[in-house]
Amino acid sequence: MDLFDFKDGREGYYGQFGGSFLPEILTATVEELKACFHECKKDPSFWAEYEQLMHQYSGRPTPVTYLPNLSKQLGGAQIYVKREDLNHTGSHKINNVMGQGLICQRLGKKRVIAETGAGQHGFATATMAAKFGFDCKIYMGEVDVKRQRPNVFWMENLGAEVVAVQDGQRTLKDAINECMRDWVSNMADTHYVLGTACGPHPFPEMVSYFQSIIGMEANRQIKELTGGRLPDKVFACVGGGSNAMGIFQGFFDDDVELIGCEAGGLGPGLGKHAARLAYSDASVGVAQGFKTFFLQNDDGNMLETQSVAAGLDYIGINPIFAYLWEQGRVRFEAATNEEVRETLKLVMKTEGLIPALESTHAFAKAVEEAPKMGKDEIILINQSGRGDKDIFTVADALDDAHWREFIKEKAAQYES
Amino acid sequence: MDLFDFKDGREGYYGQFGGSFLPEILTATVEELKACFHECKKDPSFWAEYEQLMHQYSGRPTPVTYLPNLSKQLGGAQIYVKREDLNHTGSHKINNVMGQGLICQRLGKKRVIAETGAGQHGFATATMAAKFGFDCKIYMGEVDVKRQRPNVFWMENLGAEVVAVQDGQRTLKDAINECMRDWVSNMADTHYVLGTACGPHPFPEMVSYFQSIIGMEANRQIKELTGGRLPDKVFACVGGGSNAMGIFQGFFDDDVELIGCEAGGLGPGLGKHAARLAYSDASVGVAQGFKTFFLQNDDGNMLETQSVAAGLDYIGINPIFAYLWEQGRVRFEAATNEEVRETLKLVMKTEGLIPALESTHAFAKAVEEAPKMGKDEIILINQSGRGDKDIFTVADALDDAHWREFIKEKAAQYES
Amino acid sequence: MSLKDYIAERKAIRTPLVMTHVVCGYPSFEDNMKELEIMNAHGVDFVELQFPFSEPSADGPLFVKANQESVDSGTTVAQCFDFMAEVTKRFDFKVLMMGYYNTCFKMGHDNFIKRLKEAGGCGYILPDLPIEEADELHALSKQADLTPVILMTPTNTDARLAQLGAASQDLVYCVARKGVTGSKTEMNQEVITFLERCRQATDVALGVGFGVSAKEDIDFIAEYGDIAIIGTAALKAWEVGREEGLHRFFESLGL
Amino acid sequence: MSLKDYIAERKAIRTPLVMTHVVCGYPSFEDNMKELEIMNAHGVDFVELQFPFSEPSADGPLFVKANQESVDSGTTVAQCFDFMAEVTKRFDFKVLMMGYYNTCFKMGHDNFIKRLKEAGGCGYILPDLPIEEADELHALSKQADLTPVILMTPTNTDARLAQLGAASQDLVYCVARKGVTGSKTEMNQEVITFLERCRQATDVALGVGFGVSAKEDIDFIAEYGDIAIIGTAALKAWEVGREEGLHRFFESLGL
Ligand SMILES: Cc1ncc(COP(=O)(O)O)c(C=O)c1O
Ligand SMILES: Cc1ncc(COP(=O)(O)O)c(C=O)c1O
Repeated sequence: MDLFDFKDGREGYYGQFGGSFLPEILTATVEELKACFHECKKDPSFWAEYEQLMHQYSGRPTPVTYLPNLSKQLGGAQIYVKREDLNHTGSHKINNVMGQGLICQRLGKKRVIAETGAGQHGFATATMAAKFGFDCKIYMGEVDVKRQRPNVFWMENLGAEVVAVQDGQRTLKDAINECMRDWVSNMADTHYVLGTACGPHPFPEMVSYFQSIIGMEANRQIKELTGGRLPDKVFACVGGGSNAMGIFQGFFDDDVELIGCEAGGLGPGLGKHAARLAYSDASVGVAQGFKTFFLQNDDGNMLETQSVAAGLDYIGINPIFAYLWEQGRVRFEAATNEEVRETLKLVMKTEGLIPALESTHAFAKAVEEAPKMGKDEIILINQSGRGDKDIFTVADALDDAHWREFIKEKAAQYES
Repeated sequence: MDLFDFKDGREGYYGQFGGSFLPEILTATVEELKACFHECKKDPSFWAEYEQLMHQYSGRPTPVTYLPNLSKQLGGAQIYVKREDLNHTGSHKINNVMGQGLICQRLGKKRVIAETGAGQHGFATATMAAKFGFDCKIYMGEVDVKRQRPNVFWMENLGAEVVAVQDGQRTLKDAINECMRDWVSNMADTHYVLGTACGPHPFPEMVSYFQSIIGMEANRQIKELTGGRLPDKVFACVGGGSNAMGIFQGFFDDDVELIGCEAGGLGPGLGKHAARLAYSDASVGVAQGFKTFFLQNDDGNMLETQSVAAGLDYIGINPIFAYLWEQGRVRFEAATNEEVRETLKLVMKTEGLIPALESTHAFAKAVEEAPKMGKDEIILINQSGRGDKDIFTVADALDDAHWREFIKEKAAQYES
Repeated sequence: MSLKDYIAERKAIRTPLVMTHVVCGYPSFEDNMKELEIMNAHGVDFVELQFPFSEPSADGPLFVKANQESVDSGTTVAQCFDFMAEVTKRFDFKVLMMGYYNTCFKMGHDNFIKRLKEAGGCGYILPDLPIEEADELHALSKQADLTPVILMTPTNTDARLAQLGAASQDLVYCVARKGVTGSKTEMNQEVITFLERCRQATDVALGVGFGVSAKEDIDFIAEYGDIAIIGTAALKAWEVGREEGLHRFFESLGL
Repeated sequence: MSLKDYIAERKAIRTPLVMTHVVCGYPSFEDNMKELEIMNAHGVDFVELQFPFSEPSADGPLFVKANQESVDSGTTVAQCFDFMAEVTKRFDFKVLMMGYYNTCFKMGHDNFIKRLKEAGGCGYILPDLPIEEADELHALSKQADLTPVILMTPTNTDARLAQLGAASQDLVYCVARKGVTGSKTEMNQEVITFLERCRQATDVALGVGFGVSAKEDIDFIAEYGDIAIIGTAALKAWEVGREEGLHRFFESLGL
């Protein structure tokens, strides 16, 4: 299956989804980006350079870990985990960001901008900018700045300027809008490092391309570990959809069921979650540069979204998934906040892993389905990131009293 | 050089240092441990099992990363970094802990105990215990529990019981004492997972053995990266000395200068630092089960120590280093808190790396010496851990006003 | 009368023509009406009625705030069309729908065109709808005799401007500089060169917008373009001085 | 009179012999002296004077606190020796230095032996000094006629006990159970078996300690050992009731 072998006049489209809906002023910039990216994609030495960078800087390949304890406890399928949490900066976001860093370098640009919600993408981008010597500005909704201060702290220390966006819901989607505003002003020297497989063409393709390293490795690794077998099911969480696209690309051509796990938040109902496909609250629209399923009202204005995982808390889904879902190639499920909390506790205690809250959505659905599967069946979960960076959120999610005491004492110490 | 090829009657001694000074009640336990460890050490399949576990669970081999920007900015030696920060749980501590997990399994024991100062070793041990299905109790000085709450939070969530030790200075050394007390009561079913290359024989040897994986990898990797050359100097921070032993073992037989970097704290002077060898405030003594240089007074009572890096804040140094220092094989330097702060800022901004405060001590001395070296010379630094887990300490060390505001707001939110 | 004729007729009276902008429902439809009264009194030729959208990514801070507050206060697309109908009935100036493509997409192209026509609009400006994506909508517009206002920008190549010109009818919107709405543009040689390139690319009227806020700008556009498009500056004047402020502002422009 | 003869002589008077414990400088040297007066009045045969150490890793909570507070209040090794000299002059019971090896190591073996001798001590107990590390110190002790008290423990194999026995003279310290000082030991069949194993391994007197705190313990030791070693229980009694408390405690033991 080659998703990116576009038909004439349908470049950037996946079925009816995707495209590029941008202000005219960006046309030349996007053309230049497309040209550069496609040149790189055709050039095998580019991928080699990328792989080497990821190997030496970020520690790739990340391993696949077998979870004997969890598998045994659930009594069904054998569970394996792809460990994107072991990347430098703690998530798969670095794969995309370093790739775009190379692109930016080829474009001869000296400045990068990025949106961030949870902060992982901003953190990764700030890291990449430090490494490549780019100026860096990160847009982050004011609400997110407040709840993700640790990431802001590191971004600033890595030399990035972090702008707290005051518009709209003051979260991820508003940060994206603000990036667009910066980009239409500074495109001559600035590359916009979009953080997930969303946005206008070529971003979904480009981000998927760099994230495909996950699936390429995982396909090889799982076979090595299981004597040549492929997984029966692969689970990945889906915010914008980049980590899921990353791992799924390793298995599209195989008889492997692919399950995208969205943020079920407080359960179905407008404004209570961020599940675009698993629940039936979203509809097709065009925003933030592309066409896909959005959580929007009848007038096409976007709804509030809710999730314990900031990184999944987004109104739209990547257009490739909207298409693959329609085609029946990828199944979508949603994990609620409550399921995520319980699953996180379970995984920490049984296997010593701390998945990011985002990644825990994938674990939650795997934990639900594993017992119904045979002991000779295989599950692969993509652990897109590590949870220890989200201690404030996790401590709140788990409602930890000691933690609250600690914070109060720390605050008292700062007061004095 | 085989440090562990002991002369008759001198088992566990490195020159005049080392030995085993334990209550008689532990004799049988330690004999059993020694026997088991030496059997494992002789058995090539054990190391293979260990390597595979580290590969699949912790993502080893960790890469060596070239730092072009920092090298260029300093204008001297070419700087490379061994990336122990990319391990699962974020530091080299996991190498030791997983090895001892295998040993504990062979011993047929079902419970592990460990001391921890900074919390990294406790975090790693709790992780290992979850993975191996052991009961786990972590002893941590009450002062450290207070200042390292994030690590406590994770340990507890990984299923470990964390005990806040109320004795003495209520820091690392007191946690070690408390471990000993637990061990003399529960040795039948309990293995004491000592966290660094200190303590009674066979711990210094055993911890060094497991950490040697760092140096073995690094030797191969640096040659691959430099067309067969070895580094001129290798820098590693030294608390107890395990990460430094780990990397140095890859280069003992080569013409490579090895530099151990201790905690210079506020500079020389009793009670103001934790530099046992770089400054001249320590003397030979016997405590916590072994003979080495300790920061102690004339009566043999231990002094307070000081460092911005909790993991280096320890009274004694591993006996192997005391010996190698006397032999002139390893040079010791101390980095002050102030130097560490400046170096951390530099490294974050130029290369996008966030070394742990401990590891930053090694960076600090490398940054000091690199400009005096030739452009064709090579420095290798061991980045023993990542700093993002220490955000509270780093934010305080860097005196970040936004951070303080954030904590105050968070506390206010908890109050209401 | 066709829009082309309307432009020709008005040009005979005064040059440049003037297009102003109102964000529907901000601060309220009543205030919008008061603004329009004043604009009408000062003889504007076109008014854009912006349908507020939750993601106004091509707008600057003031319009962002206006969009947002209007959405938050519950403004609906239906209300905007109703308002447009009232406006077109009451005033002589021409009214354009301005907004983001999702508003149109969500209701369906057919429906959009139908309701715009019913409300008396003469066309629309959708800054995030590139011509590549606009075939169907443009075809429907032609049938309904509505004008899609296409944007030309300084970063476009001559080839691209020619493409844009070919797709245009009646007028184009020349974006005087990079960036979003709201900040001042210096009307310099660069802008002249850009407008000359636009003129090469099309015969239709050149609307010039983004940062038009002073008498000099109007004079400049009189020389190099056809329609001065006044956006943020008018809203700013209203924010500061309401009716009186807006009135003074137009006076200061010599209108 | 040799220590061996002393033990024999006292055994003729009362069995078991009794050894008690004081942490030097805790709560103060004056209080130590008051404790010793009472112990003397109750006819104890041996007293351990513990030299406080900053890392008392074989001690339980109460002694840990005592060590720590004494160190913190500035107690020095010199003061401890001075105190020992005073004590040995004043009382008839035998005095042993008890402490951790670093205290001895830091001052040097020679110096340690010399000062211990000068202070009138008859030996020492260093629970963290295994016999493998003790050759030199033991040799010096022999020359000075000082007794190193070696510990035997329930986890030792018979072979190891034999080794420990061979290295012992005059008396050994049999640790009645695993763990640290301070908690109660149940004097049961297990302890009997252990003490029988100790008896097999050596001819010297068996001191039995760790958790000795009641009349039954004393009676038990009278049957299976030679010297009852009372540690924490006495300090606990002192903490609760000072002179009166300690006095009552010894009475309760039947001493
Ligand atoms: C750890 C982690 N996983 C997953 C996501 C979701 O993004 P995506 O769906 O693009 O993988 C995020 C986004 O921030 C993340 O930080
Ligand atoms: C990251 C890190 N580096 C270094 C150390 C020091 O220990 P060692 O000297 O045994 O490597 C610690 C101890 O906690 C640590 O956490």
